[in-house]
Amino acid sequence: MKKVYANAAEALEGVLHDGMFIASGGFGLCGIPELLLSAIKDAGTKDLTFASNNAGVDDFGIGILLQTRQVKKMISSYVGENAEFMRQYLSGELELEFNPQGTLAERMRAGGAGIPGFYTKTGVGTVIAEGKDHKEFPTGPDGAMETYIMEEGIFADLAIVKAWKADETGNLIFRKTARNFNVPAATCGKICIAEVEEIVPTGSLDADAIHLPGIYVHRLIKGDHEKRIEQRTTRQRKEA
Amino acid sequence: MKKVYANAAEALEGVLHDGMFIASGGFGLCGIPELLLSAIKDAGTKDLTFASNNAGVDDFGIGILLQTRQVKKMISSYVGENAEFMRQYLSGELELEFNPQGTLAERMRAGGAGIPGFYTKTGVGTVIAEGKDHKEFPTGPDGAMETYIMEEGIFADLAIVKAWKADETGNLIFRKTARNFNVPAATCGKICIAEVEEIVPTGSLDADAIHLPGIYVHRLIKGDHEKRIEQRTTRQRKEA
Amino acid sequence: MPWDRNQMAARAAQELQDGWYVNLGIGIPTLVSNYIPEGIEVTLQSENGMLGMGPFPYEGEEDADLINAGKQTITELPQTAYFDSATSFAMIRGGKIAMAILGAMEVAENGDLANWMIPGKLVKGMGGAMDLVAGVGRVVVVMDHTNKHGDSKVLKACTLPLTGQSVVDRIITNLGVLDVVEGGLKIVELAEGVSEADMRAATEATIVD
Amino acid sequence: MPWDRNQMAARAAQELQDGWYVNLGIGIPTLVSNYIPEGIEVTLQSENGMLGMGPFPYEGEEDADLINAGKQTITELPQTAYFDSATSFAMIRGGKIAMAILGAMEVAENGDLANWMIPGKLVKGMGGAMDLVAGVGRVVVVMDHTNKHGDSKVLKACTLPLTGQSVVDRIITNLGVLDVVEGGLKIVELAEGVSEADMRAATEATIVD
Repeated sequence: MKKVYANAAEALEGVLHDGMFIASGGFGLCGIPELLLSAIKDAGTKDLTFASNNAGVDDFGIGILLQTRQVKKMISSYVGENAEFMRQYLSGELELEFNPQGTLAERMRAGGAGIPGFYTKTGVGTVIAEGKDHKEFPTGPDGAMETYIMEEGIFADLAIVKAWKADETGNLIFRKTARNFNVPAATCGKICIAEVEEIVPTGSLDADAIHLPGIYVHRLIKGDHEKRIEQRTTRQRKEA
Repeated sequence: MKKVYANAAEALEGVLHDGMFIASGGFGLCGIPELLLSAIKDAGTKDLTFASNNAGVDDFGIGILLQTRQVKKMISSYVGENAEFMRQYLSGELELEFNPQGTLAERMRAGGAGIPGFYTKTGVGTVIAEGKDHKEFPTGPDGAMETYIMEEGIFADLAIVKAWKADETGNLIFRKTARNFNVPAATCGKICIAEVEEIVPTGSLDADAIHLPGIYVHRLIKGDHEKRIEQRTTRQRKEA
Repeated sequence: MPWDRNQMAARAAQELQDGWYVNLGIGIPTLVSNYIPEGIEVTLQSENGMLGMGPFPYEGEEDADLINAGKQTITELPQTAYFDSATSFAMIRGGKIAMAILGAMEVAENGDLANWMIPGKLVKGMGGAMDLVAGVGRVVVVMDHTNKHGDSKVLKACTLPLTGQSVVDRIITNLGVLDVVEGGLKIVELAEGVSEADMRAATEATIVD
Repeated sequence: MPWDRNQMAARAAQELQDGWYVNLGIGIPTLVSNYIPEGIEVTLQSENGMLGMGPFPYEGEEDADLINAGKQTITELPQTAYFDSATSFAMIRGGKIAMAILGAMEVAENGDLANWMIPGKLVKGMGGAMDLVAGVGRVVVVMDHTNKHGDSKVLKACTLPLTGQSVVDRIITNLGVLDVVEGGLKIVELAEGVSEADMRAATEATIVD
């Protein structure tokens, strides 16, 4: 059962269809599946719904699919970096569902874990809670009742993620804060495609150090990543 | 803020009280917090409720606390290895709440994640579902409704876990299948105490390879572990 | 002649497909790993937190930190990955495991399964069985067709407390193979020397054509 | 004279306790890390998946894989641990973070907080703010007491969409420190040269004794 494909376009063959629901990893421009997003642009698939914490910038990440109007709806926690997004949203061309960041991450994990609904305090008493099931649990001091809202698991048609290293069976390792949404996103897709910087022979990864077991990864490509930095902040070296 | 204590008894000082609720890591006798269990026995704390996948064997693990009648109630998925357990249960001396293994693991994780309730298909239509909230979600083929039951998060007074290595800030690494319930159990205690085989200087663990960040670990001890094997199964070497 | 334990395991191994991640229960299902067909790569999950379960260790190489869900010492393979119990059951509950092959005390014609408890007798617990049957893609039961008293274990309705409701897809017994279909069970295959009449006689459940 | 941004950050840093895990928001809260008192060890969480956030990197040492929740390049420390976003918010929602220090547009006397949205204007999203205020042990707001029009941002009731309901414990502004208590706000401290009358005049919310 070969999981390794030659490139992003081949890995996406037979998977894409108009109107599909895609969960994407990444936080800001960090750890985003840039090659797969680019290939989805080339494929021209339309009316996409994306669950992704951010929407990229105008010319990178999901932003490139906004430019081509391939995105119908975004489920995100923060889209402030993207001017084209705002234009389309304010003109009504783009649907937007804001999720608190942790709710979005947990919704992806829940979908991947066969959990269609869970209760959280996040968003109680805010617009986020409107129309959602409310329920009290005795979690306060001395068993006092506290109010929670139900959030639903995300079940996506496809998950696209970016990792650092993979072995040939799809076991993945991420690097530093590029792990972020990639793990929960990977679990909530019917199919998951991962792009990585390096594919190593099976057996060369430490079995105790794998972040996402290969069972979650159906297809795999290696590619060259731009890995753009959004805000390059530095400090001065003290003079010797 | 020093997390490292000299031994299990010192680490438990000021934490134990009669009637408390303890979540314990381990699966069978693998990865159990044997030193802390032994110190709880010595402390004589009574009327304990344990959330633990198993109940140890008669003379090891939680079994030693059954011998001394320190346990009032077990929340477990499988207790078949423990004869004393069965005796106490059948005579009504011990309360028992069976949880499906995955439900128990998720209940611990949920408690640790601030999730007081979640829906699962596990146990629907069985005795496990009796008296629990039922709810339908459109997760079937073509959006067909499927029935789920609500399970509650576990919020324990204390979590006790066993890891392989720790650094001085409590970052933990587990070894092979000894990880098991230790991660979810650690997260669901108001206080978590970890026992490890080795404490290494902070900075010597790979930041990408930490299984449980130190934020979850309040107290830490290093000790010598028996690490008993429950069923020693082997195969024959082929003669050359 | 009805199949023996090894023949049942070999027949169950024919259910495996290349690339599948599979969970094998205790007993006859464990034997299935000895009969994985040539050219089929299967990764075994052990629900205590491992994918890529290897064989028993050589004597002297047992590792207390490396056991399977039956608490037996095992070994790892090149593709092995370890994870915690919450993650393990997240993948089980989330439908990532293609198939579970499990033993049973009783199976009913609607797919109900009972394999964890006999009221009034020793109660050991369901372990991960309820999670597996509720979560995995396909549930195959491997068991003797009748109990030691000769009573059918393939029933119109289970008499024991259920492990799962309408969860079984296929039943492999010493007499043959049955599928759970609309209206009852359908005979897929008969063991060599077992007639349809033998199968029907040993089966309390409705058999449909 | 009211406190400036750095003095507000320095005052907020006095809220820190040894051994705490803390999340600092964008803006003035970020400056708090410059004023951590001697002898107090604090571990900073970045909600995109990191505990033990270090300072900005030296020029040329930026790493695209290592950013904070404000998308700025940062560095790691010896105690750093990385994890995924679900785990990150599990610890936030689960109450493992002792304190969050956040900016705000408005705070109400009952602890309501608004800091994510101005209807009709550019909508960027709440990011992790709703999770933080709902989940962490203690929420401290650091902000200017009034907006650029001189209107109080410390209100009887928020006018903007809420980030969280009854979530704020303490408010640190350029004028001083207020606690959310039964019946309104209580003055804990006044900036040097700020009188109680100044504070009351700049505060729309009820101040209780």
